Amino acid sequence: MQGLIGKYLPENAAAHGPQLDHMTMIVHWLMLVLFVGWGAYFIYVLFRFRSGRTEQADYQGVKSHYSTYAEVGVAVFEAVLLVGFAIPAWAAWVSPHPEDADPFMVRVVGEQFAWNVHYPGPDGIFGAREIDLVSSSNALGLDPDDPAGADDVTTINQLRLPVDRPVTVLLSSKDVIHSFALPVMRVKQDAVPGMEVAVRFTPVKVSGDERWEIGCAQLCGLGHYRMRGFLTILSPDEFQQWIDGEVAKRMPPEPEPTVAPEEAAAADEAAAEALETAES
Amino acid sequence: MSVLETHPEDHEHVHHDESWLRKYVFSQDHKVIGIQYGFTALCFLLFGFLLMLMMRWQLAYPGQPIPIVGGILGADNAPGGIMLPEFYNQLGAMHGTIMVFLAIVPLAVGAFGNYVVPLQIGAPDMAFPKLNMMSYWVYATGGVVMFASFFVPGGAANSGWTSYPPLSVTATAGQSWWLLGMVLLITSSLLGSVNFIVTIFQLRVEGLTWMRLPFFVWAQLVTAFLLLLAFPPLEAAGFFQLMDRVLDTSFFMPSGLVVSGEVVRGAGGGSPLLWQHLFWFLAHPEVYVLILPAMGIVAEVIANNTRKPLWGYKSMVYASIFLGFMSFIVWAHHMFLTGMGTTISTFFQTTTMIISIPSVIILSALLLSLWGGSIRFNTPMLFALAFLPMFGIGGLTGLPLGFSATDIHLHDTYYVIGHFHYVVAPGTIFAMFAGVYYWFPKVTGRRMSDFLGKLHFWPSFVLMNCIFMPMFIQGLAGVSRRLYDGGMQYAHAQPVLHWNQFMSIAAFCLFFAQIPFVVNLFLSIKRGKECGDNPWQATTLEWAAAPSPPVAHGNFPQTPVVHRGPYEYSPPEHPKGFMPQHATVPASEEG
Amino acid sequence: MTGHSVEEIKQEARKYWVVFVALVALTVITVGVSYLDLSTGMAVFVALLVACVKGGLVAGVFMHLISERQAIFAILLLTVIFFVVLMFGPTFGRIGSVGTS
Amino acid sequence: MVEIPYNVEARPDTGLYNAKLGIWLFLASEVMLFGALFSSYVLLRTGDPNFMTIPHEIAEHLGGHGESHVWSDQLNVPLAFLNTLVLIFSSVTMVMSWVSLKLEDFGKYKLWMGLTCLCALGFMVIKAIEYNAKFSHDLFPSSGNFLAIYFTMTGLHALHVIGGLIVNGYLWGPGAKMWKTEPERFTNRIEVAGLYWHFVDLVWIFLFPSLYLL
Ligand code: HEA
Ligand code: HEA
Ligand code: CUA
Ligand SMILES: [Cu+2]
Repeated sequence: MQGLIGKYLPENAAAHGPQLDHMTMIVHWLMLVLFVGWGAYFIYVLFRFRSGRTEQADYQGVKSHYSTYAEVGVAVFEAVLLVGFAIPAWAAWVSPHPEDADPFMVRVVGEQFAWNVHYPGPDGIFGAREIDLVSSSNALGLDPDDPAGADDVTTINQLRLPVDRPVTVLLSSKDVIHSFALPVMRVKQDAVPGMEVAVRFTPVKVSGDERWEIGCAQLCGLGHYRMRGFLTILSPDEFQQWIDGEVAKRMPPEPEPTVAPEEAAAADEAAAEALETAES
Repeated sequence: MSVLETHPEDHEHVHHDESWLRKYVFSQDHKVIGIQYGFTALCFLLFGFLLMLMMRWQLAYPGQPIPIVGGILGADNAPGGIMLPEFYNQLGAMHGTIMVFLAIVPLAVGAFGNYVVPLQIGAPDMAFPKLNMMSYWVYATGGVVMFASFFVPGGAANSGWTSYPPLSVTATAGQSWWLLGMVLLITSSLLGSVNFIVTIFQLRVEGLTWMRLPFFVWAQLVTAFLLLLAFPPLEAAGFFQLMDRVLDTSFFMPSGLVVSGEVVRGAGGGSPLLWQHLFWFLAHPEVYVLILPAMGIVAEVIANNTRKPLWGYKSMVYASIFLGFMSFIVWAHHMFLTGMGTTISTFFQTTTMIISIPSVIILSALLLSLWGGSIRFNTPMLFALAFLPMFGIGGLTGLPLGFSATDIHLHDTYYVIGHFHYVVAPGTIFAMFAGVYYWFPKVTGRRMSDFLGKLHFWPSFVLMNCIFMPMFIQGLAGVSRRLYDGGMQYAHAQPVLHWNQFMSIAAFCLFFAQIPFVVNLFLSIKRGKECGDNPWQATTLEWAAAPSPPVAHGNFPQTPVVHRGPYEYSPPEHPKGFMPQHATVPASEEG
Repeated sequence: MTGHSVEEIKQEARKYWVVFVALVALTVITVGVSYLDLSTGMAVFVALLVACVKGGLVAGVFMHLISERQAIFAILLLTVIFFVVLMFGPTFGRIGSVGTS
Repeated sequence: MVEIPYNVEARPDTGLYNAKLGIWLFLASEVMLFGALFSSYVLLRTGDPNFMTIPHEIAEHLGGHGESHVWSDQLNVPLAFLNTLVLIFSSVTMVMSWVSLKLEDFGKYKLWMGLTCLCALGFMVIKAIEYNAKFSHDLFPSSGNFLAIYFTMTGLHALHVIGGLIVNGYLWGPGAKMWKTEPERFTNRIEVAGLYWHFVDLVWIFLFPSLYLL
């Protein structure tokens, strides 16, 4: 089963991933045991009690209590999974990172059909946003007059994160419900407009040459199928280098946070296309 | 006191001046209404399937012109026969809606319930025949509205069968038609459910106590309660959404939305999750509406063809009541990833696990009923037997979805699609086929061909698994549902993408596998072998106490009086025969 | 069910008028209370309490629920349970949410 | 047509005739319908801090009527109070019409049922005045979620009143013929119509404080 399920699951790059995969595995074990057990019984019975072989039906039928034991067994197993795995795993999933963890904060805002990523920059403070400022060049509606926003970095469809540092993604949506899915991180969270949810995970692997993705898992319109972003996990140094470069690009000469042209070029075609549709 | 004292003869004269229209179109006879429901629902089943075949083509061969029908879809939907994403979304939403609300529920409840329940309880008709007729015609109107919505500007609803706002509120006009259609369908179901409950409570024939009811009747009773109490919230939600769309209210629209670069200037302050709560408050009980009647049919067929009573009849009855009850308090397991805290998720996970127990009990009882039987493998029995492991797969895969932690990875992937299709397609549809083959002789007095039946069964059985099994693989790999190109863009989908073609080809073959069924159905009406009143040698009233087809008015030539439980096959005092519920002398097996 | 003799029915009718007076009085009370400066919680409590009493009178007496049959009770009990779930489920779901709005 | 058992007389084991069970089931579903509306009201009101606040633009526009910035102060309590009384009274007249039939006094029945219908009409007239006042101040469902809820709930309730009016009007007029042929069945019909009518009253009893007074 480890192999069977594991073979199809995507690669895991998150600290909490093994726990979830493990649980997926255990549940599938339970399912397999039940299915094979009942299945074997089923086939045996169909063979043994076919009318050609058993002419006289037995009014009483089964007299033993094994089935009751099996049912109780299933209930107990489910209860154990629930109490032992599912509930603690969920509690861990929704609770904040420990105080001393120094989580990396980033904001992600879904829109039809792109993921806007917003880094707070070196000051660690997100610049103010105003919905009336939203425009094609300012997808997040950042307020240019807010000093906290001067060093902010925004990207479209590119989520770069440092490895081995807890991440808190503040997730929301501008228009309709999207769902922020990072298969390799075992992360999925609906982005509901009007709500901001903190999504927490810790990447434990750099992405290197692999293409890791942000998927949109909730139907959000005609471009839902191509609302794809990219997830890049960098080593701490590389990450620092990248973000410093980005900050430098927008700091003194041009304080207005706009989308860097390099960014759009770096994003693949689909992303650019997505931006277009978002504008039209 | 006995129903016998209602004197059918006195009213004989009324029958003669019944016009053709009153007899066959606006009929108040539950049997005619049942057949109307059945035929309409089968047409919608086929229609829903055809929509899906177009989608499956697109999934397997994205961007290639659809063969055969591609040309007639119109430039707005499929220019040059190549499907547009908008159209794909319409097809998806309408496939889901049509299958659930226009095909399976009307078939399971409207057709089988209507035709069989009054017969099984010895009633001359449903309690409110006029209401019954209205229920059908409101349903038919709802169907027409849904169908017509394909032709309005912008096409049919395209926000999924779940119609989550704000997407659905900002969607094209088809969504308003969808809402209107839903209001009609809900109204129809409400009328029907009141009728069923009153019929079962009030019109049971003398001696037919609660614990002597065939399991099918119990299943229909619980189903009727689910329809009665779960549908109204969706009706309310439907009004809200309609108002959001038409009168610019903001029930589901939060403040500060920017749609396509434009700030939405509504009042705001609404909650998108409110819709989800109201929708799933209906839609979870609804899935048991899809499965309970199916279990009922399977139970009837299995008891009859094992020639022995159902094992654990009482526990099945209690389990289904409990199932019905619990189904109202699990709805938020569809919403784990909307930002749910630990307390609420613990509650809904726990109820979800609890609700799996009665399903396990019912299924175990059906499986154990086979032990000691003398099993006849005729066509209805094959479909009923196949239901068991298929429902087993569907139900078991509900478990990893039911734990919120494992649902994180699986939510909204093809794993979910696989899960519920196993329950509704090779599950419920198979049970419906079993029902058609089983009760066809009741309706026509003729049997359907067993050979064509098997020719229908085996390919369908294999192909259904070929379609839906790979979905689990894709789902585990993290492939999202509702993707117009089947996930072609995604790197993580690549290793499992080749399954799309396999599944689609299986789906096309499944279409051809239905031909023997359609041929069989229509040919047998006139050409089927005549088979007498009780071809399956059954004990329940619809077979044992009524001729096939039943008396046009009043069903029974003589109102039966019931003396025993529903499944007295091979009883100890008469091991070679069976005791019909109303009989005073045992009937014996022939041949 | 109500009694069958004429006298019993007439007595029943008198009861209806008493209830009518009570309902009017309670309506006056709710409106009156709404002009007092109660805390929100208290105001909701009083308003709903009075409404429940009034509702109980209508259902119990006008709709004969007091003397109604078991079958009806069973159905209504079920409805009341689901009603309560429906009434509070969604709101608790929101309160238990980890998101902020 | 087929004769359906227990259409008129009660079935011994349930103690009910068909229509009575039917109407109670229908009312059960109505409870869930209005339950969903109330539930939405609670969720929206507790979820949005500005739910009851009248936005500035609208408040200004309201002029003299806009001293208060709370939506519920825009609703007309005296009118609603009057409507409550009308509806309560109609409940009594309804039940009295049934009592009259039980006493086999058809003339009284006509009187009480007529009064019930008049009350329903009166309720609708008052409601229309109320709505009209809102519209003339440019207050629509789209003005804010409180008004949206107000219009939806009272509107749906008003539809129920109209439905009841139609049924009662029929039973008062053309439908009353049945008294001559099948008095018992007719009395049952009045009972069933009454159950529905009392339910409509009952819904209003909850709507009134929760919309107008809180
Ligand atoms: C008839 C329909 C039906 C039925 C019966 C069920 C039954 C169950 N469902 Fe399913 N479900 C759906 C239809 C159904 N579901 C639909 C349509 C959706 C998706 C909606 C959408 O998003 O569009 C869905 C989605 C869905 C989700 C949400 C997933 C997500 O979106 O992330 C969840 C989560 O808890 C869930 C759980 C369950 C559970 C625990 C059961 C349990 O009741 C199952 C209990 C049964 C068993 C445990 C089986 C017992 C088996 C045996 C004893 C072995 C037998 C073996 C042999 C015979 C060999 N379902
Ligand atoms: C009861 C419900 C039901 C049923 C039976 C089915 C049946 C089938 N479904 Fe469907 N499906 C849904 C409910 C259902 N589905 C829902 C709710 C969704 C989600 C929608 C959404 O995302 O919003 C969905 C989504 C869905 C998807 C995912 C699409 C996507 O996410 O993009 C797919 C993909 O393959 C699919 C495939 C199929 C197939 C191949 C069948 C086959 O099993 C069909 C088999 C049908 C037959 C074999 C027909 C037999 C007909 C006859 C024999 C007719 C005889 C006629 C006469 C005599 C007149 N379905
Ligand atoms: Cu965004 Cu799907
Ligand atoms: Cu569910």
